[in-house]
Amino acid sequence: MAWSATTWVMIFLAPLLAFFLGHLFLGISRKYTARMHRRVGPPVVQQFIDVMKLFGKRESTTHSWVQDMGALFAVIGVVASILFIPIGGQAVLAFQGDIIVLAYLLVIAPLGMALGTGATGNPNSAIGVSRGLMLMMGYELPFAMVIVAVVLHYDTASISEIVKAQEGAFNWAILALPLSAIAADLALQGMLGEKPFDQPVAPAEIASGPMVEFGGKYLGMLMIWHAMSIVVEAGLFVDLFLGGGVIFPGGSVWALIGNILIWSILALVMWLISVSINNVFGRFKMGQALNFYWGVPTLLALLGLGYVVLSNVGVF
Amino acid sequence: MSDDEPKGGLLDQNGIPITNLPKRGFVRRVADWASAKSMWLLWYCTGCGAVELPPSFTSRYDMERYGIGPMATPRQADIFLITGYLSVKTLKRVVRSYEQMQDPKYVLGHGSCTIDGGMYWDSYATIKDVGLYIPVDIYIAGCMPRPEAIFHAFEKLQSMIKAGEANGWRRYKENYQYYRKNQDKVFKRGPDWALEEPVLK
Amino acid sequence: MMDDFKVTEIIFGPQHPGIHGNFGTRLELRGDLVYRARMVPGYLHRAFEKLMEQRTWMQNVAIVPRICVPDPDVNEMAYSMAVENIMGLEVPDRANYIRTIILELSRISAHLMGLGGIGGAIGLYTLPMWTNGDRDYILDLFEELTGGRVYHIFIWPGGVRWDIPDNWPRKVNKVLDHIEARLPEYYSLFFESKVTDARLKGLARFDSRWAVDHGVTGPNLRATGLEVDIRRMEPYAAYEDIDFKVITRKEGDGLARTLVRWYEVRESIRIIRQAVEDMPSGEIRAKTPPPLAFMVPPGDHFARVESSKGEYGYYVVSKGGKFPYRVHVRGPSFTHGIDVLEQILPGNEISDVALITGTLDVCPPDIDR
Amino acid sequence: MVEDSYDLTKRKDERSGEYVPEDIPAERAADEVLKKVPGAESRKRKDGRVELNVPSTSIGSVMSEFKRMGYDHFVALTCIDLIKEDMFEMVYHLWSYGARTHVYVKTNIPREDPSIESVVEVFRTAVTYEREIKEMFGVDFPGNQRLTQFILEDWEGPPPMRKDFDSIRYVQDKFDIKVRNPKGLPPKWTKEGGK
Repeated sequence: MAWSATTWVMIFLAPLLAFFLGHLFLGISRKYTARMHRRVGPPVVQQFIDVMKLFGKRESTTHSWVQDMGALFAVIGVVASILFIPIGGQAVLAFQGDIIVLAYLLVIAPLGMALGTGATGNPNSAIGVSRGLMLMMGYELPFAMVIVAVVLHYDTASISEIVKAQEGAFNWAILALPLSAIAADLALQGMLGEKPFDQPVAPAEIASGPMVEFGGKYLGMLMIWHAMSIVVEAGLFVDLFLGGGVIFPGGSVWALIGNILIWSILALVMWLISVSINNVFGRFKMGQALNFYWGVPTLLALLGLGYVVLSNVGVF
Repeated sequence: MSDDEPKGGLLDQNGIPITNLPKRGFVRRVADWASAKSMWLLWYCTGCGAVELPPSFTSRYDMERYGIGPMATPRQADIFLITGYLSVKTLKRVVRSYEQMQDPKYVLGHGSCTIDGGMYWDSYATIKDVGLYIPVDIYIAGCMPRPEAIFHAFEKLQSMIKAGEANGWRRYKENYQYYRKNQDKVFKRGPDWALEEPVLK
Repeated sequence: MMDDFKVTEIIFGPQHPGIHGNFGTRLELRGDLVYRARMVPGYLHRAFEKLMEQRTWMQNVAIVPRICVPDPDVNEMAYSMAVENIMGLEVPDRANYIRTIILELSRISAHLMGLGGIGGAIGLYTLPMWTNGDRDYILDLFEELTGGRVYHIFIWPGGVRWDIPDNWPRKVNKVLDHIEARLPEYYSLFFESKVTDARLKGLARFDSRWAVDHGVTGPNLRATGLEVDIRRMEPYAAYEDIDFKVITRKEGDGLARTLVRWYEVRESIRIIRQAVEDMPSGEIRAKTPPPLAFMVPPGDHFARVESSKGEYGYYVVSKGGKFPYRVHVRGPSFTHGIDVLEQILPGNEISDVALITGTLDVCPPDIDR
Repeated sequence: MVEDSYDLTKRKDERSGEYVPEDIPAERAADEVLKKVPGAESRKRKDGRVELNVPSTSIGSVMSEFKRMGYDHFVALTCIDLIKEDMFEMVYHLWSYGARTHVYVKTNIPREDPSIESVVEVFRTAVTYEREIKEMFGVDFPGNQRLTQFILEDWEGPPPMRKDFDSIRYVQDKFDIKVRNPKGLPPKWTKEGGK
């Protein structure tokens, strides 16, 4: 199938945009956190400098090729998942069922990275990896229900069509499915790995968990993965519930650029909300995090799903 | 001066030659600029000077303005702060952490105890000069240097990195036998120390 | 059930973000639970007691505060009290009041750092940023009075080295007002959050019987409900004529210990205000022989001071002459950091190891000296 | 020395009950101990505290007597190297929360292969103090299971806190640092500390 011009542009634009936006978001959130700490904080471009320094390192020790694969998996996983996210209403690949594929792809990056850390043989990273997988079990449950609810509500399994269905001023999905939106936001806190759910990389307990043995280039790759996963996950929430940032109708290039801008701003707002929560809360223990996730968020997601099913059947 | 004494050239206070890097290309110059602007400390409070680190990290002095922040493990860190005296037991862990750090790595010696043993000159448990065991790029004077002195050292280190003069890691690799001989006199290396001979890449 | 897990051994080593200071632990884990813990101190050993035997009485005043870094004035005070007792010196009242102010300021700064450490252990980095940022104003006060931010070398046998500058009390009150205004914010940020309750409530709980048997002292003992405070049991400096409340809690768990420290900061502010207000005038040093010919008659004495971490004792033995014959430093973390931790850690998760050490406020140089 | 293991199940429940310190003043406590321990004598000190000199063999019974009377805070255990009298003086510091008084219990042991019965059974706190003195002075405490290596690592020299261990000479040959002002502290003084 021939790809249209915009698709060709978006293939290269989407990953670069995710890379740029991810590090910009991190820079802004570090400045924002510093202000909450009543201090000056690093320059906004600090995250770019960090990655440049990591790739400028002369020596990057690796324990085995599996560790290299782990770092590569992380970056590939997140780049693959960015292709399915409609940015400003325009996704690279859009077909029926791409939301299911995306849910899979979101899991590939952490699993690949877990494979890599397993090869390092450091007990701290082993504990970090097991915590990461447990936490994923925690937030995947409500998140999966939320996806099912949105799919049933708009009875389409393609994110681009969900975004199109939300056009117009007042029919964002967050107004139609408030319960699912709240459950999704709570799950987002775990997906982004922000406190109170950053057990996998808890420095004070397991010396930054999986990243213990990653140095130089490999740590650079993991930081790229972390930055781009922020854009992916925040962007996914914006697409599902905040109308995908599509404000300017029409297919002109200026409309696309405007929509991309709105989409980025909405993603930044979602990221800063989760960073604000991060700054004022400590960290749960692993058991407490799972108890929390299988409690309120799962209940909310169930209620949201129930509402959607009943409204389809015609009760509401 | 037996054969494995350090080779000629400009010597630092312990007779270790200070070698400048060969001509640096554009990429290496940019990498040095980036590593100067984003220096990551190893989170290891080795001595009493470490009580001046919390004030330097936190709101009043805020080290993060320079892009400097603590990192959890030697793999991720660039700078090693030897904050104050080093007991023999700590020196063993310091050398092991230092060898795990990735090049280019820099060492800052806090306080007079790292220069000549300071107030514990006659203590059987502390070493008297860090420069004998690991190469030190900058010594900071003071019996626990204040945060302002620490920041002055960071700025000096940044300018040295940009100019390509901060190459203690290079001296360590070129004169490894000299350092190793001093270390073996003070502590015994465990059998599980994987690193035999670091190679200069 | 516990035996079928694989036993992994983790060296929660000296190089670890969770460890305050330089202190190692060998943990044997079953899954995530600590099965056995072995403390490995000794990384900060400088052999103070040996060095003090080779230095004159006055030289020791300079080396003594280097023992415990977060709370240095306690060492100077305990050492001076022991020497004064052997020599039979009578410290003038004004010196006692100045000493009380310094000790309480040092307690506030140590507690603020301790609270920040506990916040850092559960990942709430906003708390250490705030507390250490405010602690710096106290270090400014010390710098103006004594010339040094951390090591003051200001209290010495006989009294204090010089009188306080005129506008210093006004600055003390200004800093105290600032900290008193900040304390409710720490409370709402840290103690009122559900995560802190979840992490600290019931953490490493022990009762007062067990605590006394294992030599627990200071805020950790008061958190178990026992109202014991050296400033009240064996008053020194000017604590007799300053009224203050001994803070105690009932539960004896991590939350109780942290709360006791938070209330003690407020109590110390009250103490300092009273001390600054009714500070008598007069001499600031008893009549002592010149420093170079400082001879102490034979004798021995155990002097104890209530430090922010617990009971801080100095046992000084003098055979007459220019050098002390033996000085034994009884640091509070000597019992908290080794035997108490080794008994408490088994059964907790690895994520609690750093937190328990933080709530007990273990200060490694007390152990190694 | 076999390492004692910690049984997880036992630790949880065996401590309960409120702690009520009785208040027996130091003099009466000392007199009661004198009656029970032959060869002990007590002395009222200048600073108002009581000091007991007891034979080293009866240290266990003295400690349990004091604990029975409410002196249950084991403050510290100090070892003083009296090199001229060729003896180690062990000073046990006890404190009673009830009577709010401090008691010194002193005893002497010979300097050659010194050994004294461990008081860990009575005061659990003493385990770390004895461990440190074993490493720093070389005094053996039979009955204490935890006398493993404590602070020093790879230490071949004699116990360093003994008076006859000259740390300045040790520093000169191990760290090959010429002591910059040897005249500062003549070795004669550093050997025995203050005379």
